[in-house]
Amino acid sequence: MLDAYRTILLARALDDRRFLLNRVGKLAFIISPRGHEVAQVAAITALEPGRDRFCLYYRDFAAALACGFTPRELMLGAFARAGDPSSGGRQTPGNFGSRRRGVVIGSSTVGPQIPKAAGIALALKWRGDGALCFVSFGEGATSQGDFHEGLNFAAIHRCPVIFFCENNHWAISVPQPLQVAGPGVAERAAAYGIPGVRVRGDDFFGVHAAVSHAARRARAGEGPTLIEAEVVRLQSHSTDDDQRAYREASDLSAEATKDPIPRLRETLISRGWLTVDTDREMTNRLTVEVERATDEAEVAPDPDPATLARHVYADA
Amino acid sequence: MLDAYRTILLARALDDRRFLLNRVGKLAFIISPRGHEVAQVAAITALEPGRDRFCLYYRDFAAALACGFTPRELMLGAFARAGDPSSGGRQTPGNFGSRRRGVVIGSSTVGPQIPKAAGIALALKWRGDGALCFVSFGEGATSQGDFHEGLNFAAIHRCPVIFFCENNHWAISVPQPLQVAGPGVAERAAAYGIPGVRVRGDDFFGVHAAVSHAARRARAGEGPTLIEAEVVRLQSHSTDDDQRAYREASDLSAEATKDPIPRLRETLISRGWLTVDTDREMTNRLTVEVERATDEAEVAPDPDPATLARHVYADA
Amino acid sequence: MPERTLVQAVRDALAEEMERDERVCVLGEDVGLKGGVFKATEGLQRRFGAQRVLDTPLAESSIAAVAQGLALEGYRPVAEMQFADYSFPAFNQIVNEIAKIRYRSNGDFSCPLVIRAPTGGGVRGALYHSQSVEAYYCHVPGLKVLLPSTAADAKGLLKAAIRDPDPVIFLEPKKLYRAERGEVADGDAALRPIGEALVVRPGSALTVITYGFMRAVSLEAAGILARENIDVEVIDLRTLRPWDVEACVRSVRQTGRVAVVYEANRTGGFGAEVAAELAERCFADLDAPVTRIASPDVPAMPFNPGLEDAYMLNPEKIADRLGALARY
Amino acid sequence: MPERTLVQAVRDALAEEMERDERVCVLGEDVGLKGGVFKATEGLQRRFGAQRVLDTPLAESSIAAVAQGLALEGYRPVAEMQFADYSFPAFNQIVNEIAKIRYRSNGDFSCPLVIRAPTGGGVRGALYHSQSVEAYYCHVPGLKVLLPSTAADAKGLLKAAIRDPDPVIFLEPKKLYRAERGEVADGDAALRPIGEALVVRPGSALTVITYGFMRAVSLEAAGILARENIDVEVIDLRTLRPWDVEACVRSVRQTGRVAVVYEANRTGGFGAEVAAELAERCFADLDAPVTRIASPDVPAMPFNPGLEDAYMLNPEKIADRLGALARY
Ligand SMILES: Cc1ncc(C[n+]2csc(CCOP(=O)(O)OP(=O)(O)O)c2C)c(N)n1
Ligand SMILES: Cc1ncc(C[n+]2csc(CCOP(=O)(O)OP(=O)(O)O)c2C)c(N)n1
Ligand SMILES: [Mg+2]
Ligand SMILES: [Mg+2]
Repeated sequence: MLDAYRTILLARALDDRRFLLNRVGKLAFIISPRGHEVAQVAAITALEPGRDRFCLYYRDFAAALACGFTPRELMLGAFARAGDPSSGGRQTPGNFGSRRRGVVIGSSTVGPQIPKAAGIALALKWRGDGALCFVSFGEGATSQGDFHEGLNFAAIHRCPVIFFCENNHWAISVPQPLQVAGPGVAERAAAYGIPGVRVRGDDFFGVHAAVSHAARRARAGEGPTLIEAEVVRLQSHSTDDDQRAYREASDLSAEATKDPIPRLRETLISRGWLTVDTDREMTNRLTVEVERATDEAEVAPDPDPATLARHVYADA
Repeated sequence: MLDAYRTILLARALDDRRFLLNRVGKLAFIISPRGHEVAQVAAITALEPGRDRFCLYYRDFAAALACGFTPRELMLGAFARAGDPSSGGRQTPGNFGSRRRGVVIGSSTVGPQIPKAAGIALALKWRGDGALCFVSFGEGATSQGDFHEGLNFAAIHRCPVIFFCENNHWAISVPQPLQVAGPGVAERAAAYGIPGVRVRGDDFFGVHAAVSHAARRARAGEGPTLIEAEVVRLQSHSTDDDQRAYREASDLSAEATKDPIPRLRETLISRGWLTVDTDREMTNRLTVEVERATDEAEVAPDPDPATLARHVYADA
Repeated sequence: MPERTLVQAVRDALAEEMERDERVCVLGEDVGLKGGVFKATEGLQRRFGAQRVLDTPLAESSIAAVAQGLALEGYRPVAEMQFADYSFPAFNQIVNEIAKIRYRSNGDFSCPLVIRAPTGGGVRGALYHSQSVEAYYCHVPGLKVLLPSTAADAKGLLKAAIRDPDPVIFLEPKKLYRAERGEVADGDAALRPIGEALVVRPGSALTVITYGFMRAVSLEAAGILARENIDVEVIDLRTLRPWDVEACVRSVRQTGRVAVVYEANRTGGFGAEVAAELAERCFADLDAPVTRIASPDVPAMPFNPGLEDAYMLNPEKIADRLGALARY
Repeated sequence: MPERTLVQAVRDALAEEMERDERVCVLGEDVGLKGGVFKATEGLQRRFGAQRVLDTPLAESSIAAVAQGLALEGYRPVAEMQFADYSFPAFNQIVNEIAKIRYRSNGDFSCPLVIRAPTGGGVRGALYHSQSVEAYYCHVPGLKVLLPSTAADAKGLLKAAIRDPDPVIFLEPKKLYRAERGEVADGDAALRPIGEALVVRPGSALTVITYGFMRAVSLEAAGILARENIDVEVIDLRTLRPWDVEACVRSVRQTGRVAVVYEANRTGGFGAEVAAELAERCFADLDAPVTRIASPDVPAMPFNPGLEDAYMLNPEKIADRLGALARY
């Protein structure tokens, strides 16, 4: 459990550092997981990195850490260095990929990973070794036809896949009422005859339980589950966006108080799993780790321009 | 009511004639409404041709008659003559279109008319004169992403549209269990917070009532309704298909007994709205009408090849 | 006349046309209060309301389909695809439905709408915010494809596109949104005809035919060659479908040398059409091979600046090739 | 060697590869008991079971996406799009996802799969069962595009495509499914290399470069010209991306005259790429303009036979143009 908490703090610390680097002009572009971290790490820690497959989306910075990406690797991605394990600096940071870790590289395109995950899960079902595919996306992605096609296919073939929607109620500037018709995302599961669950994204144990249950079903051959984790987007959509342009100041300040990390910290302390001191220690150690990761990434080499045309096709 | 019954008989008579013409090599390609006629005509007669919009699909031969297409016009389409009001012989028969009748021309592509109908209905809502848009499709079309995108959009904006699914349980050779995950098409409405209704497609009054109710809601600004009419496909998918290749003989012979027209005839007679004699008279008059329509279409001129490049863009 | 950036000119065109014709409306992702990710629709929702400036769900196929439905009912929708790279989910609606409805209905129906999309690279947008997609749409009978590269052309052609009776794909070089500025007329005086290329730099040694961001880059290349007394004529197509063959032929007849410069991937790019047509039409006048100068056949712009630079054409790369052509 | 029609050869290739490699599977609409609308997969489900020959829902985007997922997990899926016209709902999956995954992952992932689709017209399929779509896919780095026109090439190239490490768009001229027949080898002897064009008729007066259904039509046209003692060389590209530039250059260097004959709409068709490249590469050898002979810029084949004939190229139309080229 403390490992998970540590991962969450690490994600936050790295994100804070990214914003500092962005402000001094060292990082071009950031999509922040701020507000999603608890839900992301709770979900991944309920699964088996190494065994399962993960189709993450661009906001899954904390999920990537939970899948095994190191701070250094994520910083290499942030700086678009040659050592970026996802794409060698070719994609914008946030498109996480690592074959050996079972993290299937995404594109910046919203939606296509959903039916793709159904196909991956079909293969896992055929192989029959109990592995599953986890695919995450925002509520905006549920509007794409690919969301429907993916759930329909996975439900028909009882594919071992977990559809994990991180609903922060905003798709850049578009609020849920203009995005998702009907009561919510979880309710869409019934249309396909699969279970749909809505959980509070700031409730680590609730998310962990929901994903664990979905995983048991998937591994037992009972098919897909749709999980909607309600989270908050504590930052603008990305560093290219300023949400004050389209959100009420009151709404923003109200949401600012909903940071899930303090809540988790209190729970852990109240349950006696964490003390204020161990927490401080942890934070300090993380700061050092973040320092090192940043320093290493900053001086790491850029990709060789001569490699531009490589990997369009298999090497001859 | 007898008008509707007459339209149904007319559709059947014309279809029978098309098959005769096909067998003697005079018609290249037919998609038969056989088994769908009662549901189609019941739906259209609950609406207001001339006022409403209709996005029909290729199997809506009887619906087209109910929308005001004449037997002669449909035969001109079957023969791909210049006088075909839908496309002047450019499209395969079944893509019905007539601007003045509010019948929006379809393409052979399965699905795209669904979100298109949402857009048409949005315009009708803006205009605010109480007109609505009716869009029909098979259950196979519900698998397309466009189905989802269309329902989501229409539900968000409470567009006055009726989504009418003619579920004959087969998409060419693919049966419903491999096509539609979950309990059925009607249940998908709940995902969007709109009403979903399943009706027996051989129950004229049931379909008529369901569509009338949906129309009242639409005109009252209460938004879209999804209706699933369960019908039988008494013919192969098209004259290019032979369903004996993929359906059990027993299943086919069982379904052959489910022709909705005799059932409707008995109801009308039992209710005293029709006598055996008037029925026979009607049939005889229709045979003459079909004769005339066929003869006229057969000798009608083909489109002038010189018009090939016309209407790619607006005439200069 | 007021000075405007290209993106301001786009916004002005939308505002003027919405003012002029109440059938004109705008729809797309984030076009409302946010005003679009490039601010092309900024302020329009406050001015014209949330109906005429509609924030759609994140679903491009339905954006195109809804725009088509509105057009069929007599509205004049301008749909925005947030990036040209994201027009592909709408490809079926655009190519099979929108482009063909007039033809398949034998003229009974028409679909006057505009689909706007920021196109091209050089903004560190990486693979999915940098693609040049014009070739896909230029192959589609029934569509018109515009790709302006100045503020005045952007405004004039967008206004013309909105008034056009047929569907128009309107591609905006995002690299120029703020970089490109110039004087732009108001109202109908700003209108530009669809289908007319423009000689943006007269010259006698060779002809460069280009469009979009490559116009500015080609002009710089021409400047470099001018120092070697190689006098380059530069033509900006502005409209890609239907493109102005005659204007190009006229120029090539005089210079006898032509290079087609485009930012898209070389193979199968729209420049291939231009090169093929001119090679056929100007055969007798050519003193050197029709030359294509384009981006490599790599999926799209990588994010890393060094890789992005290696991918992009620049004045030096173009000048080298043009010099060789002039000396051929 | 057994005589097979083109569609039988496709079926044989699938069966042999499924026999040889259990990772190979087939998915698509109606590919199961029905065996596909053209019978290309007939009997395969009975033979290999409903898992390896999977009837999918009517949703092309998910067909492409599921195939990609299977490929990422080590399977070798062959997905069928029932008609090439209906590959457009899958355009985003094909162009943004499948084609780019190797590049964007810097080689960490790859996506070996085949997407088969019947293409082209002349079968009274009308607007939505007749389109020639190759140009859209030939512009996409990361894809390979094959378009065979004989039974032997169909089998040999499909087997090669299934074994290829990269995604392949495999277009089958439906007009030739039954019309085209010939001797076809069994097993690996049938394999054909991707990327090699073939001189199917040697000649000295001029070179015709073509592919698909137009191969047969061009050969007939060549026959007509032979009577006028005009000796036409005909090259069948067979692979469009990567296409065999060298073989074409070699021929044009000898004949000095070249026509590119393709069934797709003229503007922006793949033939433009071929014409542009050869005009550039063979400039010094050309005695006449590189000529394109293609279908008109009309959305697609109308249903009415008279209109369809007016649309389609035929031996006479082609012979006329070739005669003029020879006399240039
Ligand atoms: C197909 C496509 N259309 C548009 C975009 C631009 N875009 C990137 S993120 C985004 C909003 C996504 O919102 P949501 O799915 O709710 O995820 P969140 O960012 O809120 O976590 C949009 C519109 C895109 N990347 N892909
Ligand atoms: C996008 C697309 N994919 C495939 C097809 C080929 N096709 C035509 S009809 C059909 C089956 C449609 O079944 P359904 O929607 O249930 O309607 P029905 O024919 O049963 O009335 C298919 C696969 C098509 N026309 N369009
Ligand atoms: Mg969101
Ligand atoms: Mg059906």
